[in-house]
Amino acid sequence: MIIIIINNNKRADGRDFNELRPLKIEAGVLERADGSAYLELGGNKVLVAVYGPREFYIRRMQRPDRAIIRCRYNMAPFSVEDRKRPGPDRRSVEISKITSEALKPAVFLEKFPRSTIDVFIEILQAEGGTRCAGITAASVALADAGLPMKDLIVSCAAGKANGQVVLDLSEIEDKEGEADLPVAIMPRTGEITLLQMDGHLTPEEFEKALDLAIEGCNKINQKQKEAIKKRYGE
Amino acid sequence: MIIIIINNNKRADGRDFNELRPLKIEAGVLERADGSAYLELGGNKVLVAVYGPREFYIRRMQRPDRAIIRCRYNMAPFSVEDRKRPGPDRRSVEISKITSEALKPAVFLEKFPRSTIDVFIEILQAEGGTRCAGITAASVALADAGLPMKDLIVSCAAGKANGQVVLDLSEIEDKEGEADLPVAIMPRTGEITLLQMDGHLTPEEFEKALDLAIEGCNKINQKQKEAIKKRYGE
Amino acid sequence: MIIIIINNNKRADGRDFNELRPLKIEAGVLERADGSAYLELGGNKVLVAVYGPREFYIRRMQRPDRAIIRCRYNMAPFSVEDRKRPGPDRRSVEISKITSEALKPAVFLEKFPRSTIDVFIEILQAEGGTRCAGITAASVALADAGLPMKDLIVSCAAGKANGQVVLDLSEIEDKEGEADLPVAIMPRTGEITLLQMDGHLTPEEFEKALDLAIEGCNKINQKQKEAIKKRYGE
Amino acid sequence: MNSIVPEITRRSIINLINNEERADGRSLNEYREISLENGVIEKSEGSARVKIGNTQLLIGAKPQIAEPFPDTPTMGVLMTNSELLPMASPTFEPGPPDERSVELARVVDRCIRQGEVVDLEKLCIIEGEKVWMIFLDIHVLDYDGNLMDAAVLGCVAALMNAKIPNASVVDNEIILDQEKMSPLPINEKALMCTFAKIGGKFVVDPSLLEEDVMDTRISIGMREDGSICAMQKGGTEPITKDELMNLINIAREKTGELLKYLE
Amino acid sequence: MNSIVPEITRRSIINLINNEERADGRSLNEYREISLENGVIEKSEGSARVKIGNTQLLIGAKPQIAEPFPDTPTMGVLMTNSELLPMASPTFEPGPPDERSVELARVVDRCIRQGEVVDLEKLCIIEGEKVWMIFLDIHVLDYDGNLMDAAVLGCVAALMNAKIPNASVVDNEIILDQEKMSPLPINEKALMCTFAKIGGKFVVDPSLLEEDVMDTRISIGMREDGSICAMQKGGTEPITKDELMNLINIAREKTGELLKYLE
Amino acid sequence: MNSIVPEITRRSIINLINNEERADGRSLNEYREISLENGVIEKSEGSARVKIGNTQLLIGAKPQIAEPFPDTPTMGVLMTNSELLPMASPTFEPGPPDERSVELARVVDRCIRQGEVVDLEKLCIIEGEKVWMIFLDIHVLDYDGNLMDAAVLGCVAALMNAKIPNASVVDNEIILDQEKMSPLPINEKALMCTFAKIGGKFVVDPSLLEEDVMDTRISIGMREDGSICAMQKGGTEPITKDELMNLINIAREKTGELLKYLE
Repeated sequence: MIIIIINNNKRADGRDFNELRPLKIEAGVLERADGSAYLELGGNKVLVAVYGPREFYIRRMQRPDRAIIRCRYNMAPFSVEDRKRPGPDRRSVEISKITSEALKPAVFLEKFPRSTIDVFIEILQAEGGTRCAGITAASVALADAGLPMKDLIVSCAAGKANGQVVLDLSEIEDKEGEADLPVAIMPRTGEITLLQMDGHLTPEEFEKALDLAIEGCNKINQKQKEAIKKRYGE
Repeated sequence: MIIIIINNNKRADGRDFNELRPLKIEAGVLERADGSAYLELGGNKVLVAVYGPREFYIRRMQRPDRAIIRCRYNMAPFSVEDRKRPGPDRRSVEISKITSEALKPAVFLEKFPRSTIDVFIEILQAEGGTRCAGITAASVALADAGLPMKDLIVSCAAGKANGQVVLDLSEIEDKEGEADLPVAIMPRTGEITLLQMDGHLTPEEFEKALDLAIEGCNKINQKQKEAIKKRYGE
Repeated sequence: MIIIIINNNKRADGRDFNELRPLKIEAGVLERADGSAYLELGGNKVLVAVYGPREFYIRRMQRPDRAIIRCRYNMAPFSVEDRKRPGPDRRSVEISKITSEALKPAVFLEKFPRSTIDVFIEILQAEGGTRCAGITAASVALADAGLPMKDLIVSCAAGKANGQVVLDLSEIEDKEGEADLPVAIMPRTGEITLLQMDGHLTPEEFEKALDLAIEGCNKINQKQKEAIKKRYGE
Repeated sequence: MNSIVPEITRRSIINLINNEERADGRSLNEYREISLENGVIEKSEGSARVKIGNTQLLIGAKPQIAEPFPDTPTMGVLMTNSELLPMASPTFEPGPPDERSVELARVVDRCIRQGEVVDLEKLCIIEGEKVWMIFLDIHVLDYDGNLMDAAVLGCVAALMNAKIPNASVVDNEIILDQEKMSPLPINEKALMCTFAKIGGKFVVDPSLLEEDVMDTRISIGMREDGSICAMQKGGTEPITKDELMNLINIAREKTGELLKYLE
Repeated sequence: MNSIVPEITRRSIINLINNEERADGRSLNEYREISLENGVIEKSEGSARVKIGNTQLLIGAKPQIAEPFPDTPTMGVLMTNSELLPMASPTFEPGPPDERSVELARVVDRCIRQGEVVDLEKLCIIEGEKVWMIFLDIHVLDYDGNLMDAAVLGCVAALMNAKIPNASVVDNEIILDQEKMSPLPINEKALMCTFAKIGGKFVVDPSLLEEDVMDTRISIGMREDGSICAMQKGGTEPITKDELMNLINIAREKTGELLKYLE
Repeated sequence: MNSIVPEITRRSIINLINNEERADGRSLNEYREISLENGVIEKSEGSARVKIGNTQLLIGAKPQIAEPFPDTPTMGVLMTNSELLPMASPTFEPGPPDERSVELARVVDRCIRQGEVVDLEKLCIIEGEKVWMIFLDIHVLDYDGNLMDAAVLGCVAALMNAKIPNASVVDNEIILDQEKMSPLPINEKALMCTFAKIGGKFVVDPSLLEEDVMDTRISIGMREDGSICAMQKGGTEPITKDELMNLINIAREKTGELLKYLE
């Protein structure tokens, strides 16, 4: 009987329902970019470069009173089991859009009128949860670029798998699970800057998952701060 | 013997050789567009929106002494038996070109230097004769947009099917017939602004078909005027 | 025994190891272009048009102190055994790039700041060695356009086939041979402006092939000069 | 992207909403007038025209025989595509789908797929080889805000009125009987309710003018039983958890209202 | 698009034509010098080089084995493609075919298809499965007006000199015998005659300068017997029925002249 | 393309090199620090990360079953692709590969193919029908010059550490045994050495700053035995034969040094 209970609570990879996969964040890993970060979360390997603020030569899209943030989320052809054809697809176009919206509230964009801040997110290896990993790393890269920021956006997913609400879905939980809820927050205020849901949850399960995701975000935020501290000293 | 004669003169859908399919035209059917029109001709359902005159931001293509007319003829993916892939193909590129040339003589373009008038023709359902239907509806939409016009361009096809010269080919007559002759005219002068021919006709048959098409245009022109009257009152 | 020696030295098409295929060059063959040339080398048929110096409307790519040379190498769909799909592929993009680099040293670009010189190379029939044929003809077309030139760039390949270092590989020698070495030179100084190698050569074989290619270039250069003389008289 | 609204208009919209009023006279949680016509395109196996206020969409549902995805060999396939036609707004341009169009199609697709509207298992013809693929084409004709809710409503309606020919397999060949048309196997109904946050308050079913001044957008997809099947935040301002949980309650009520149009 | 011609040049061209004269000395109904060379590209199964005045085109006809269209299972396929090479004119740009290029290819295709130049039924190899597909590639090398007539003439010539290998079917496999080459099954000849309306009068075979100032363009495709197989109006000014019927008579005579180049 | 370097920087780089010195303290024939890590992407059957100075590339080698080319029915296929990611340099832009990216991929491909690094004959599964196709994807992460040498080194390393499943053929069906993974059949090693000509002298392994001011570039691909398998000149200034023969000697020595990283 005891064994069954353990089976119910522990997950296929042995994690507790509220346990993150192993996480590693490093700031300032590239030379050419103005800011950069590298992140590993379980088998996910994500590299982010930030360029800017720089001049935006498409005049029609300049904003006279602030900078714009453009994100490009891209999966390397070798990042997944079956080689991915290079170039954007509909999934990466959507993720690029919501990533840029999730990051905007954190940066004092009004300090850089008419400019652009370009965020390039490369998924070098994908194992479930790459969009959250990309946002978390992008935020560190923005800080590494020396941009004035209100807070470090941090992102994490919760979801439902095998009937249980769990944190930070693995690749298999993502594929075979009942629901996925990627969230990004500004940790200082707890406000939500990214929210998507895909699956099937009752409102109660939804609230539980949301709380779990926010808890996960807060844990990851510690690692973000450490990475920045390590790069720039105390 | 009488039956045979009837068979020769009536068509598969029961129409006389010089009979149009049921026709309905309505002006002013969209909110955002500057002008619009909806047309049904048999099973054809066509919606047209006009925007402009508006500024043309591709400076290289502006005309210093007049407006240009740009047309985009587009078939909805669900408009035909087998789903059509979205986006322009060679057929729609050609139709867009000749449609814009057919409409130009009717508008006082010299009143709007450096601007563009954009005509968007959506084929919601196609049943033979969509290019003519599009031109007829576009002309009503141009009038609905309040553009100063010399005349209402009107378009209709004639052709040859089952050895007989007939008006307004149905889908099956278009596909299996011997010739198709889409024509557009300026009804006040009878001058021709669109002319294409695809098939096989002697010069005598051609003349007969041309006369029939012009006769059809004149009938349709009445419906165009009614639609505009209905929209704006007497 | 004598037969064997002949077999070793003569090639499948009967040429000596240092013998070019029949060559014909004509300058000034097109009306619209500012300069043009037609070249046949064996079964290769190449037409080149030059436009310019003309204004370069992409301001971002203008050079304030000189003209740029843009080349477009293109194979006609009917130029090869199996029809080639129209439009650029990776091979033609690379050849266009190195062709433009090979031609640049010959033209006094600094005389035409902010302009572009466009070189369009059409391969009407391909039989091995089209990139060299294109450069040789392009140079004549540049001269025909009246552009001030330091020298006539001339191009020729050598290579290794059937174990032998030979000049001007035929289509079959190119496909089945051991190495291909396309070279372009400025004949007055003997300096090399194009150099590629694809295959397998010892440094000694490489030197032998390079000498042979340069010898071939010098022969072809005579024909270039004759073509220009014929066009403009002495 | 969206037009830039003069500051004075912006202010006036926000002031109204702060007084629980809206420019078109609606209350904060009120939809505009909705109309839904089914089967408007006879050549399309399923179709619907939806209007929410002046927003107008036409949706076609077309089946096609195709191969299943390798990881779901016994399931039919749903393909959702959207075109923001240049006819519908001066800000839409011809060309391949931009990010707004892609987001619309993908969110609608998730809502319908996760809402389990169609029983995809019943669309298998030969396991691992041939299944029905249903194309949902969202044709945006007139754009006055809130495309998401209109698109989901229209897509579900088009699926509900679609008829596919009977497919039988004889000697591994598929025979389609155009005489025997059956409705698609409909499982559930799912609908979407979208909110805009403007000046600190949320309004349901934002008009274009409201979208132009909104700080953030939340779309919530729900099944008939009030369970959640999709959610998407848009816009560049954050929201709080309390706000979100409150919106879920309102969405439950509102999707209940929308359901009536499907009867 | 076309270059903008100075008003003074425009005036002078119109004045000449009003006096029944043309800038290059031709009469109104006179073609420029025409030359046609066959088989100029040995690697192409059929080919032709056409010059009308300074306009120069190269056409290749290449057969390929392909599937027939589902609605014509016993007919071969004709595919006509054109490239307005940037080499041919300072106004042509590299890139995918623009509307002028698409119109040229489609009008030529209709003229040859409806002229029944090739007996497509004879290009069937296995009914419903394999047929010959003939690619006609129109390569525009030098552009001095009237591409339509030159393209149709060159395409018909390339089809007439094309040779395809004998295809036999053994055990449902196609065997091509490159030793036994046969000409394409040529049925009819079709040609096109193009007019430009300038200052109220029509001229045949417009040069580029004339095209630049013309109000409208009419191209008429005819078979040997004077029946009409294609027609296309271009340009932005209208024409009358009487003008048109008159042009058909002239086209009959002119296509008769063009026919001689095909002998 | 490359950034435009201020004249004063240009002068100073040239002056240094004229004195046999370089901005980063290297001698003319000295590579920057090189690091090579194998198997860094577990999901990719082969992978390597290369750094030459601050230039950083990630290469993945992924096998896939495909059809052979018709003219080489018993040979596997190598496909080399490169992406100059906008992450790697402010001068790289998103979008389809530009001419620099195409040249990189094609030169690397030729060097590896002609260097006979992989025994492609051993990658045949069913003659004329199925072979292994190996995709080499060059992902440029950080660009500080000399992509060619880094890419060839990384590609050879990724091929050397790649493992493919055992493929057997039963009843004309291919069975892949993911339990039995074997290394690729490696035949030879090939490496590339690149020189930049600056102010009349040649330097090996140019940095980005050196590339920005160089007149010409020569890349030489060599096998272990010092035979040449690829060569590519870039840049717009000519070189002489004597210079070239001298560079071949230096390349022999330098590729010998690079070889050690593959052990």
